[in-house]
Amino acid sequence: MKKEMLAMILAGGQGSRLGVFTKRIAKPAVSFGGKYRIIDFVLSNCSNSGIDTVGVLTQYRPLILNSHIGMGSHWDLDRINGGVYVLQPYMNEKEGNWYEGTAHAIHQNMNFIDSYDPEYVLILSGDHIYKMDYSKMLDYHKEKNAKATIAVIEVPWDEASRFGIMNTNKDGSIYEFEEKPSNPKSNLASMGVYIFEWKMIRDYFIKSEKENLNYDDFGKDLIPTMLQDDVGMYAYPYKGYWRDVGTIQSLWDANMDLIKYRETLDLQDPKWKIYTNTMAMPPQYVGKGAVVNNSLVADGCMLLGKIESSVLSHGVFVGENSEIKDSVIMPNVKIGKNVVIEKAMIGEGATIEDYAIIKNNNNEINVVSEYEVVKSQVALEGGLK
Amino acid sequence: MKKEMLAMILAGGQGSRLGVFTKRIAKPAVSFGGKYRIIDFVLSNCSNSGIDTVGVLTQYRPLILNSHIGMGSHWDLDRINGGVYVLQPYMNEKEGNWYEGTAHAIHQNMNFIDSYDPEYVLILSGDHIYKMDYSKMLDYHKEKNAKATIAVIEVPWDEASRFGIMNTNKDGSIYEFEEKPSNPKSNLASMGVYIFEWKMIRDYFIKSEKENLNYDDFGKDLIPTMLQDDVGMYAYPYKGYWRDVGTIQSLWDANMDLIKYRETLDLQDPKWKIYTNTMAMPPQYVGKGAVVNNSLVADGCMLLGKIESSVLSHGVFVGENSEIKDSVIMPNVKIGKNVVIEKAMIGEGATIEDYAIIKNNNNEINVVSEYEVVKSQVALEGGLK
Amino acid sequence: MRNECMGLINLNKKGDPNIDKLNYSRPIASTPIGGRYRMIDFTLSNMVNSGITNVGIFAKEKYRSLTDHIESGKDWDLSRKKGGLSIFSPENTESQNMYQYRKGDIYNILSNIDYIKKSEEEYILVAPSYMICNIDYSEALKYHKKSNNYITMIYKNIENSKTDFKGNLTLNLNSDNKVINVGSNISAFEGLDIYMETYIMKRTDFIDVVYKLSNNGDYLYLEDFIIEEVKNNKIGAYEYDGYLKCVKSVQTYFEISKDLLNIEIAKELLYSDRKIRTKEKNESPTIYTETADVDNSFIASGCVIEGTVKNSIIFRKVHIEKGVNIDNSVIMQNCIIGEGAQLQNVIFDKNINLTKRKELKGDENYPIVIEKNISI
Amino acid sequence: MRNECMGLINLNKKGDPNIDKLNYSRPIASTPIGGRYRMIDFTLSNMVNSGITNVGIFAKEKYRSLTDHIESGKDWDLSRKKGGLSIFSPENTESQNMYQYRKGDIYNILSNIDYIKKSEEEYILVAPSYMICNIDYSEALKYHKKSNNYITMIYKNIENSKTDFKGNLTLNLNSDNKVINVGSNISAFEGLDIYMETYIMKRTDFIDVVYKLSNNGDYLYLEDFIIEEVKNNKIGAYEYDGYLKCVKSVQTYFEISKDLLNIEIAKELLYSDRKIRTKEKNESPTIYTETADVDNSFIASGCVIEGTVKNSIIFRKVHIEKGVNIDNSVIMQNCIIGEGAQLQNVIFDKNINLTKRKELKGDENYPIVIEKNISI
Repeated sequence: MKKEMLAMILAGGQGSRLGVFTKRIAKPAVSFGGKYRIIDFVLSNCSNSGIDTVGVLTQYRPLILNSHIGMGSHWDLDRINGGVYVLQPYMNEKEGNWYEGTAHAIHQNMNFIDSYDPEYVLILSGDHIYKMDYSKMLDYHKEKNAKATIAVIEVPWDEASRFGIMNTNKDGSIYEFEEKPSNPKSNLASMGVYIFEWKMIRDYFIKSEKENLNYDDFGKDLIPTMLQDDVGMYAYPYKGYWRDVGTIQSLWDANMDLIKYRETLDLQDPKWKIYTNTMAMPPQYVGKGAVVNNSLVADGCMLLGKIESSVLSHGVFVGENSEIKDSVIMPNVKIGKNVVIEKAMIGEGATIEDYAIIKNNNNEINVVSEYEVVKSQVALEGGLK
Repeated sequence: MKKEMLAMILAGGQGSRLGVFTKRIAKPAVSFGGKYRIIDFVLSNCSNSGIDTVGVLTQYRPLILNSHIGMGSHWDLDRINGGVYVLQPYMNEKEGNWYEGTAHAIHQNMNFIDSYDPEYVLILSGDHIYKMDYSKMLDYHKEKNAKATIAVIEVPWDEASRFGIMNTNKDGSIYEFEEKPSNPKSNLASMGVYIFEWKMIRDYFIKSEKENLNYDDFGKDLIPTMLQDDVGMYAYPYKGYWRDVGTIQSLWDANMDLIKYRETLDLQDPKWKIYTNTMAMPPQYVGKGAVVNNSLVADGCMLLGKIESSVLSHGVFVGENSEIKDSVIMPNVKIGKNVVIEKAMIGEGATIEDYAIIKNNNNEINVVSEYEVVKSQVALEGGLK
Repeated sequence: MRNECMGLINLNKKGDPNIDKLNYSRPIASTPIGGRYRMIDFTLSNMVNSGITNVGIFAKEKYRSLTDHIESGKDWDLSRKKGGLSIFSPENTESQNMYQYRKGDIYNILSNIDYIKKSEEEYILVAPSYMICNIDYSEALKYHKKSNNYITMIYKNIENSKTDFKGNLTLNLNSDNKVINVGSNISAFEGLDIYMETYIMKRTDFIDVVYKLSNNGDYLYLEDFIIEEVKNNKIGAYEYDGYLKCVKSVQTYFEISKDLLNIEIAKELLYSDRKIRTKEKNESPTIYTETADVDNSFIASGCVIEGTVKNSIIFRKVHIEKGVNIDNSVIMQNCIIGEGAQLQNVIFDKNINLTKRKELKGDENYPIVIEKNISI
Repeated sequence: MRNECMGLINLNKKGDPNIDKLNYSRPIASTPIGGRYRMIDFTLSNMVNSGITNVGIFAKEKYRSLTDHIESGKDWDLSRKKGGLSIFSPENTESQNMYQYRKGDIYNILSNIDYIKKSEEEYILVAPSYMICNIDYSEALKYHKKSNNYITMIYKNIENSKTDFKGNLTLNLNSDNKVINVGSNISAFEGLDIYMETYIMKRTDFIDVVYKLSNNGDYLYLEDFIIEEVKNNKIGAYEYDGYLKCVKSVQTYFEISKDLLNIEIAKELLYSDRKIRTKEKNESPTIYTETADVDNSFIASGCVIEGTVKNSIIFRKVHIEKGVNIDNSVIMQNCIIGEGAQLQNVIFDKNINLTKRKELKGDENYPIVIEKNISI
């Protein structure tokens, strides 16, 4: 069944910079924004862009990611021809190969891609928060007659040296790619969103295999090689909200952004819905004497305390006289009475007992692991664990 | 979500004895009986027995198995709590482990099983053809107060030395297990269907891990150990049709069995349906001058030749004046005009050109690979490739 | 492991209850309740949570909202190859013209009796949509099997029956918990045993009854038959002792909405392990802005709360603008409450657009009901 | 990539066609055809195969068989969050009482106009269920967009129009393929352009027309409006040149059943890459025993064939016992044809149990139709 373009989402990494939150689950499956998991954003983008065939590449603790995605029906991706597939490493007649890098993971799934005989392949990261219409990027790719198109976003000049920077000609073609340049020539950072002509990239994989070139990574190996080969690579300028949530700090920041009503990412826009595998939960109950301000609260919460500038995920209980501020509370966390939580991220299913205090004085983010139990009166000082 | 019993289907092997039919796909995904894949029988047994949570363990070329099973809706296994999950090897924080054996595969998925907190675990093979109500076996297991129950079937005495034989006391308890004994004491062969108390087997896994015991295989390691430990192991006698289809010969035999109308395995019994992921195909067309006898024919066939004692899978085309006898034609095979096929198995999507002859004189099974093209007038002599 | 009881939700009962404007265009079964549910979600979820996987809904009319709500039954895990969920209505049947002159649930069931005949479960449990509770029917089934009753009727003993459950059927029981007679609650006595209009019997007996009654024409409604059958001493009763509300008027609807704000009742009904399931809508979490002031209220997802909400139930995707004061009210899905509005003791149906600075005030016992899809 | 056209299947047309006993309890749209399909599968699959992912079916009555057949639309890949499949009927609507005195498709559409209004596609394609063909509507849509027609009507030029398509509407076209007038095929001329009762227009124009017509009361049926509108010279036509059959009588039903046995027609209609999808039933493959003798026939799955079948169409799960002779017939789902029976020129509806050694013979042009669920 021929497809014009299919999407491959790189969701493989453990995401060790997310520390305690990725002990049990892969980074793209980490809870976000009250009721979502990080990968919901790219999956919803695919669905909203009219892409109906998606491969999700993963090899690290895939159980939760697998059951979250299911057949993709929540993203309208359960389709007779196409749909969403979680692609893990497998054995062939000779051997089994773990994914050695972003490009290697795609390479290992050549058969899957070939079975749809696509013109184009869209490569995405599973851990970015943004809304983007990939069909418009494809239009641009076709208009430029490009072989490769990389989405770029303008970052502040003083931060540019933290990104992969694309240096472009006037027509948008890329003449140079610099990874974290100390003296950036441009402020166009790669978003890790690529459209390739499938035939071209397929030839690179076959060459890599034959000649043992180990084109395992897009950023380090393949893109520099393509630039050298002058295949025709263009930068597609994207404007809008975009965040990489690969660290504790950036995950907290992006959660806090959502609180700002309609200023950053509008989760309520009916034209670009963010879909997820919804849990069946009762409505949220705000109790007598409770206070909730400046916050995002999901279904199934029972709030008897004071909540300020926080994100509360589904199934959270907050006891009387507890105060929560500037924090991200992940699903099904139970918080007792008279608890104080400030600038913290509390992992799924954790229990915070009565009178516990989670705060510190050096403005770092306090972290509590999934299913951790924080005892009464025990203050976690010192921030990041 | 607590479950009384969940099923784990071992579908891992390449099944190298099935030769050309498992180049692209795992053994349990091989086409069978006109419209099924081998694994449909155990999956349907689970569904018909009221089991709603099933893990399918695989690591060899899982793509077709994965897309065949999907969310399990075809087997009524797409459930809010439970359902069917394909479980491939994955990486944890330290390393990735391929499955080293039947027990090791279960061991690697302890987290999955624990999440349902079951009393019992049912272990099944993905490559057996039979109909069995596992809920009755569980009743027996409970009645006997067993820790482990193994389903056994009486085999002819002269074939007993080809099987794993259970020697039992009068009360059904097993006192000895002999793998392919030269002088069998009983003709009760293990069907590879086990019910274990989960807590017990879990303890064995933990012990194996701690003490480096490598309990990797049920037949070789775990069952002998349990017998030695005298845990309470019983044989559950099963009567009825049962076939292991692990070789070319047995796969052909089992297909031929289906032709015998209601004598072996009744595929039309509404009380024990065999479900599959049905392909949307038109009805079969039997053309002018065509002859079809003693055969099983699936949807989407267009038959203009002569068919005798054969199984024709969906989407097969047979041209005029062609003669097919004693053969299994897998899905979407195109057979031209004036072809002769006798005692053959033709793999999915193969093309047999006009005037080709596939037969031999030594009564062996002729085999044509998936997607192979057999040229005109070329006779494949010599049977098994 | 395999199932022994099927469920039948009867929406075609005698004396159709009615919640005023809320039931102009929908049956009571699909009336929104509790912030994100429809009435029928309770009976439906109770059945599923009790292990019933084959449920037939016998509807009457205006059931478009019902089919929209339930779809394939997937959200209740009832989208199945075997059993699952089926909706029948007098109009939507193959033999629609055959019994057109006969009203009553018996003929509706008769028209679709094949469905019940081809089911394989041994027992059938029949329940209405407006008895709101979180009950484990499997306990009642166990009791029924042990008791050898022909029919087991489920009831609850009500302490304040002078004020609650007015007009409901009551059971007159002997010391064996056999039903001696059925009466009505005329608000004269306390402590009555209120019949929950829910009963269990053998599936084959049920089919026999439907055949016999439709052939004889003695009764048009099943309940009438049971009430008479009581005399034959084969009917027993099972006592339920959890929270129960019979919602069939504006007053009872308003009462249960207040009951839900009692955290103990909410925990029993909605936060139990026996989850009440409903159609999933995938709304975003609710946003509380700086000016939000919410107290003792249920708020569904997808809302934006900028104003003050007390003692109220707010459904999905409601926008409560700045300066709004809402007290003791129920605001259904998709309403927009404009800046500065003052609302007390009101029930707003779906899609109401209240412009700025409006004031509406009902009485605690007679709330104002506003019908859906209007602008004020 | 995203879709620009929605589909509307209109089952509420003027002059309801009728296939005798086959339509006693089902609309023509859900009449079984071709061994495993229902009539509507063709239009529905054509829409899906043309990239349409938002389809509304506007039904009339007796549509239980239709909802059973279509369920969530999953088998046509139309079970979607956005768009997908919706079934509307005059009875099954929230505002059922509002237009009850008005017959005609316009009021049925008006009652559910919100569905069309909230759709986002630019165009709407309207088609009936009984024009059987395998057509790529996207080509017609391309033509419509290029031509700037207000409405584009789809037609086919019929060589033998004296004998085929009797009574169908014909288009009178000018050299630009604009429609000058609409007439009827009175079987007097060959080579007429037969209107396929399928047209494309802008969705917003369609809504305007529905509003205007229901307000003015000029017409009750959309088709009447279009026929009049032709005079304004804004309507063009698109020519389809594949196989077409208008199935609306026993004769045409029997004719298409014979047509399907023409391998070229079967390949075009059923074995094309543009697959005709239907509800999947998961039957086993069909068993042909030693005594089976089948020639020039379509056989669905789940059958057991022990007898002789020639020039016939056999649906799913039919058992043809030994010594049976079937010629030139259509046998629908679940029939049992007892030993030694002789059948010629018959159409058997579902679930007929024919006991041993019966003989039934119709004429080639007037086949005998036997209604479903009976024993002979």
